[in-house]
Amino acid sequence: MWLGLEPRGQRSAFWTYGSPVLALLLTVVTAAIIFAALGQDPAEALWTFLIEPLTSASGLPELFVKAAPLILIGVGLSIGFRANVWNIGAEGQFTLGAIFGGWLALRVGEGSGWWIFPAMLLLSILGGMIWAAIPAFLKTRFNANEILTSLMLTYVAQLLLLYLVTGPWKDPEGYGFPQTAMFGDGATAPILIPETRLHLGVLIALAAALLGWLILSKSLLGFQLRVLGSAPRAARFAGFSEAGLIWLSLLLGGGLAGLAGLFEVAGPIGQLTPSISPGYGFTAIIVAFLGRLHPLGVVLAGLVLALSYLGGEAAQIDLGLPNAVTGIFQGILLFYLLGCDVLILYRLRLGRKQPPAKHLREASR
Amino acid sequence: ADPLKVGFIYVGPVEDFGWTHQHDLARKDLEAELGDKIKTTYVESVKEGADAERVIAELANKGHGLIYTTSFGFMNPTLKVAKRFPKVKFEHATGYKRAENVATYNIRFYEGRYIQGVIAGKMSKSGIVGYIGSVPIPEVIMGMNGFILGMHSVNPKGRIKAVFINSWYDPGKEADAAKALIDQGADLMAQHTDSTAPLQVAEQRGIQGFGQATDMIKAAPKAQLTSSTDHWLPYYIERTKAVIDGTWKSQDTWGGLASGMLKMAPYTNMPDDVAALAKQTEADIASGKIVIFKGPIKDQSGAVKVAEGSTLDDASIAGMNWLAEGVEGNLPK
Amino acid sequence: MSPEMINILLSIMTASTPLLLAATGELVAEKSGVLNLGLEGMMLVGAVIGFATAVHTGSASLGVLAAVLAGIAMSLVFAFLSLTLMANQVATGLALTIFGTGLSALMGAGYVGTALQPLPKLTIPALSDLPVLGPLLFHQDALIYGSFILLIAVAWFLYRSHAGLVLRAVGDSHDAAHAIGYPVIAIRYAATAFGGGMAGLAGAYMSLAYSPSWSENMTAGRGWIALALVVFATWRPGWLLLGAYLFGGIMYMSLYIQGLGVNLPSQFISSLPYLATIVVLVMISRDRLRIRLNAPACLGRPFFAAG
Amino acid sequence: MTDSRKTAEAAGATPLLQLDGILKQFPGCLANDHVDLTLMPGEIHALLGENGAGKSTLVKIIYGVQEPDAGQIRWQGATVQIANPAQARRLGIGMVFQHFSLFESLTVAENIALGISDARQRKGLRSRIAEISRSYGLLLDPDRAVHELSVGERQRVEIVRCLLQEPRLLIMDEPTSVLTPQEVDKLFDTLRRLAAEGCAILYISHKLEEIRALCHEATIMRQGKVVATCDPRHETAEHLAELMIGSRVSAPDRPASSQEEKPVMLEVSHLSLKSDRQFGIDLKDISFTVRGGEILGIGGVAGNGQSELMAALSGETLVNTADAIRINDVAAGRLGPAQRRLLGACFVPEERNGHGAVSAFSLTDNAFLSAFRRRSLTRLGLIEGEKTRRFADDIIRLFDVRGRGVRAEARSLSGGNLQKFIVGREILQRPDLLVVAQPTWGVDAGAAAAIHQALIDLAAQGAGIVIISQDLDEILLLCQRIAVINLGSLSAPRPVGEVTVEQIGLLMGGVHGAPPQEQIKGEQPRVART
Ligand SMILES: Nc1ncnc2c1ncn2[C@@H]1O[C@H](COP(=O)(O)OP(=O)(O)OP(=O)(O)O)[C@@H](O)[C@H]1O
Ligand SMILES: Nc1ncnc2c1ncn2[C@@H]1O[C@H](COP(=O)(O)OP(=O)(O)OP(=O)(O)O)[C@@H](O)[C@H]1O
Ligand SMILES: [Mg+2]
Ligand SMILES: [Mg+2]
Repeated sequence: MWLGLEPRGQRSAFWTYGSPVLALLLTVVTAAIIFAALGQDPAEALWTFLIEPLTSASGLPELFVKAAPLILIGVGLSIGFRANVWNIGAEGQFTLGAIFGGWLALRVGEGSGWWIFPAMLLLSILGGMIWAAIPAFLKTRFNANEILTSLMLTYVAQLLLLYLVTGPWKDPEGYGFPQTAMFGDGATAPILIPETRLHLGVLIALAAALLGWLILSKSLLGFQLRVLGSAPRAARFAGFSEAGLIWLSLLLGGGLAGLAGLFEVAGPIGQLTPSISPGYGFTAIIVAFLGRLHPLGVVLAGLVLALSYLGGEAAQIDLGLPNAVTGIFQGILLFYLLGCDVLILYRLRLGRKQPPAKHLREASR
Repeated sequence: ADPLKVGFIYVGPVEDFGWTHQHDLARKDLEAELGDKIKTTYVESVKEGADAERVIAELANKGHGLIYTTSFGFMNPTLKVAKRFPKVKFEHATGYKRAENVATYNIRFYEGRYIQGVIAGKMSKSGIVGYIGSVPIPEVIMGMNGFILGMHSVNPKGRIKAVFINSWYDPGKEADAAKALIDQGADLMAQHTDSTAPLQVAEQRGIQGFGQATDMIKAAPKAQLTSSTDHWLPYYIERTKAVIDGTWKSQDTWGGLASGMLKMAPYTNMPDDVAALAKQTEADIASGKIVIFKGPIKDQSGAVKVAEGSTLDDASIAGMNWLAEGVEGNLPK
Repeated sequence: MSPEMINILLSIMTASTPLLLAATGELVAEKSGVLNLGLEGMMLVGAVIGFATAVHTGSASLGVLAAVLAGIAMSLVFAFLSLTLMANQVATGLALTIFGTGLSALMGAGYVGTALQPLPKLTIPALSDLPVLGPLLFHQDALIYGSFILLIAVAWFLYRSHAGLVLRAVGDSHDAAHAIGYPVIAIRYAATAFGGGMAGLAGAYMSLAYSPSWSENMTAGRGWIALALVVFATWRPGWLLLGAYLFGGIMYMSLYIQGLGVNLPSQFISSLPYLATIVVLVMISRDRLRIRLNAPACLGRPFFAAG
Repeated sequence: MTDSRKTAEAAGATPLLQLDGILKQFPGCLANDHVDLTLMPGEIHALLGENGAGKSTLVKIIYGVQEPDAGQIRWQGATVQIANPAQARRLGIGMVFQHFSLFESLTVAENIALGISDARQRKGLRSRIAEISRSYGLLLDPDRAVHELSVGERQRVEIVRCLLQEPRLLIMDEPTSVLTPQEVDKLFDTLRRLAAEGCAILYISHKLEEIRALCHEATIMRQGKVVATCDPRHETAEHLAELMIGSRVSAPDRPASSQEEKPVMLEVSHLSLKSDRQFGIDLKDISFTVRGGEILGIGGVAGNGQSELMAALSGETLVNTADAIRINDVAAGRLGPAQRRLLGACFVPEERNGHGAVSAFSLTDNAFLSAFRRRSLTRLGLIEGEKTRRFADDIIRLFDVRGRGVRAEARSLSGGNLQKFIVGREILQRPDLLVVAQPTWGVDAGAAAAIHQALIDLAAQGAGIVIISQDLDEILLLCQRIAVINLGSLSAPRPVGEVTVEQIGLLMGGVHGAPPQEQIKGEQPRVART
């Protein structure tokens, strides 16, 4: 046995925070090795991948624009995951949020009114919630596994969006192309810093993380969710409603994903098209775990992941590296994180297990 | 002078062996052609959506003077970035919105479809062609209509069974769709999706079919009759040179067989008379002798869409949202 | 039976086989208490490695072998993290899928568009020429036969052999199994590796037989459907066969009815397999008792051997 | 030294098993501290000690489940390394675990097959199971799934599994805590017969009277060390207890049973409930009342509906008729646990980790878990951190919970300390009604005494208490009245003074206890020995 583990009996405070740092370091080292294997200078490649994207004027705002949907969805998911509710259909809920909010934007067209955008926000939350309510209903009522139902619904949502933009919602002036008209000014997310794409959704994502942290760590509700996740029987004993918490987790996750969807279509995209998400709903799962299911951690994780995308593009432009490097980077980071987490509850013991030492045996006489 | 930096944004991986692959081939040839006058860069697998704008802007930021954005979904992002970088020239493939510094270009794929239809009309015994469509959009629809018009020109009873798989690239689904169509009596296979799966199924089942975007003869040496192939190079050379010369102007280019942007792969696996007819059709389209969307054309319901004696203008073709008589399939309403 | 019917059945068999292969492997892993959600990732890596090997060696059999080994290698990564380091199995499985998708895309970049001859059909002289039964039963590629043989072998192993009994025992109570001296972790490693090998095989089926080519993400969600199948079958091999053919049938028929010209938007018909998965899942899951009776009690739970 | 051992050693017989300086270190605790032990063939040897003394650890080392850090094991005079249970079984060691090592979804025959490493021995297993169970009167149906069996039957499976291996040493870790008195008698018969056939038995129990009745020799452990060996037949139970604990244990002050009628705190009438658990027991027409100041004991063998009853009382499962359960004169059958707490009821479930407490949470969080309503530890939906910490601290102080303070995670506490914490948490909520399941299960004498005293004090302050326990001694010690639950039916509660242990035993045995002797036909074949 070359690797021994010894239970600590208690969470290690140091490794609770140390493990993601270690995971990140190991990932960087591994990435350097991969870069070298691909024939690049590791130092230069790492610089291009991790630092260079931030150096341009629009770098930081773009980082936040990319991270915002990941954070919004990730916060919702991490709250659910804490309660052992495995919603992996956020991508579909994101799509429904965009569809619901987009509906109003298309209805009002160029019309204006202060209420339009807030109403779109509410509608998008509703849309995401409705899509998440299906797995919630199927789980609480029929015991159907939410991992599979929510995932299947993602495919359905994408087809629904495709139907709408190629059919009834197609832009009448768009030469039959699969997209809706551009949203009017009244239905577009406000920009925070002129000349950038930094939109209101970024602020709301950060606020959601803060609120999520407050809920999870300070509120009765968050306590209930954590108990349900750690010990479902204890939750029942304490009188917490399991079905209610499952509903809540899914609705919360769905609502935030829906909101994220709206901010994409009413923000950077400005219309409904068949491809409104580069897989945010799935990437947010990594973000949630990378952020240790802690809403504030999710913010950091969202930024790290966003950086990996920007870095991947920079690596293509400057170094001609293939795009798949990004996915591998993310997978490895998650592996290391999951692996390093063992240190929180266990101590590492290296080397072969010693047979009882002679002097100990002597002493036992 | 410094070489002109030319950027390419691709929607798929460069090795998709379809759409993106053809663009990237042209990019490489362009670099070879113009030598040290230019330097090219590309970003692959850029998702249509919020990412596109960032990547296009990033290329503009990094000093690219000419940027080709090669997917329809990049249209609005291209225009947005173009507004912020008035000095940079943008070329957007398949779109319809232009600006001072944004030009558009596309290929008349339907011309090739018409030739395929003519061949199908001669070769199909059952008179039923299986047609695998990706997404029900004008580009795919005009291809189907072009195909059936060509087919009817030699076999008025010919039919197309159309299936939309709602994806541009899903070999498993494409294979299943091909099988389903063959099981329903189709004895020729046409496709507007990018994988070789339908042709491979055709080869296995002992029928024939047409390739898409590239010459797929290697995947189906016995099955492929021909393939409409995309050739972006002539256009890229012309437009890149124009930027270097300072003569670049925004315009819309829709090139077909005549311009050399669309070419037919060799006519194989067919009797000589069919091949000759195909060649003749090809020449007639290029010379303008054959006008494809010329009335009378009826849609599925029998309503006249193009009256006797009139022809469709480019705008109507570009926005085509009806299926012609003889096409069995459904469009979302 | 008309020739059309036979062709339809043949097409359904092809569509069902990757599902059956992957689900058979996952069944064994889950019976030992390991929930590996990384099927999709393992299938993809299997598909690309199998394809590349077949291209370079010119031998489909070597391709299949390489795919199985690749699946095993991927599953061992999962096993190390979730069994040795006790990481959350759900998260690790998801990570495996993400990683496998990226890795296969990177490795496969050079092979997109390369074409390969499909796996040869095994024809059995005389028998293959029988009407109806001949083409259905005796004129298929080797992996279709293989999927049946493997399923029967797995059923026999689980319910007739002592080793299978031990594997089920480990899934039922790892603590008890440990107490009477069975190496829980080693057994789970083996079961996970088998699941990985089968996923690799399913991937090879996709890239060598189903549509002999490689393209990014070519399994297109089949790994997830295979996972759903195991729940659908409530962990019983016979039902797994039924489920795989049911789902393969739905996937194929959703395209078939479009060809018939049914007056429904294609997107609605395309969503049928997913909706059917949900409906079937609901019908099965309602019977909590049967799920609990057949589900391995320790499914997804980490095990630490003290002492 | 005992007579048998004297003769054996005088006869120069080699001991069957000799432990020499066994040492086992766990993080933070020395479980076995140079333990020596000698076992002769045919000897029934007791291993005594309070919770955590290291008994289970020691026998797991003998059975190869755990590896000693130091020390030597000699088997029939030869030094051996017992690397795993399979090897132990090859030597002829069989073990019945404290927590059964059975597989619920598998059949009896499959379970037994799993305990036999040698493929040849698995041949003709069914007939051998039948033979063994006939000859020892341990009736079993090899085709039934284990989850359908009663606890007594499950133990039979474990014992038959051992006997099939023809053991020379049988280890039993607390085998009787789950058996009816009649089943205990039956088990002792079997053990005595085995001993007579030359099999040595290492027997762990907390029940001193049993040990005095059964064992020839006793080794007493405290904090990992052997502190004494003696012949238990010649010692009083009080002395054995003193050896175990190191000091005298005083029985709690018995509650004064007052004659005046206090208000009814809990009234259960005609409570029937279909179990929603897989192999649960349905509750059948259960009725009883508990008045303030009274402690009612509900005895019975585990698995007869205790957990279902507990769940019905706590509100974790709701009953159909609201009136079937009245708490403080309010119909509560349809109310959940939270509302029942507000009516004045508190609960201590049997399982500590994962039910009564969340093992990964700190004691502060665990204090909050069930007490936040009655102690109003929230404001505007937020947790009042400081107030909760003070409450947790109170519990720790008043109930002598030893650990690393309020920030310690529940899993880091020993079982007894966590139990004290949970009981304390519920008692400090000043309930009018407390329902406790297994208040001292697996808890050592010192902690048990403290918990008992706390319960009696609570009753004295006017609360009604229901204790659901398998430990008859505990019920007899604390309760004024006792009822017995069997297969989901509850006997009428009777004053403790008016029933004999035999009567209670009969009630507990009920239908599915030990099978009647008459069914076992034929002469009793000897177990062949090599
Ligand atoms: N992935 C996880 N799964 C389960 N529990 C976790 C996980 N990550 C953290 N925890 C634990 O859950 C408990 C509550 O976490 P919470 O985030 O509220 O507190 P925290 O990490 O101390 O942060 P803060 O006090 O700043 O809010 C802590 O013990 C934390 O360590
Ligand atoms: N795997 C383990 N890791 C860490 N500590 C352990 C482990 N197993 C036992 N211990 C500790 O070792 C000590 C001895 O435990 P053991 O189970 O042998 O006691 P015991 O005498 O059998 O008690 P009981 O009467 O409660 O069964 C206890 O303090 C226990 O907490
Ligand atoms: Mg906190
Ligand atoms: Mg013990």
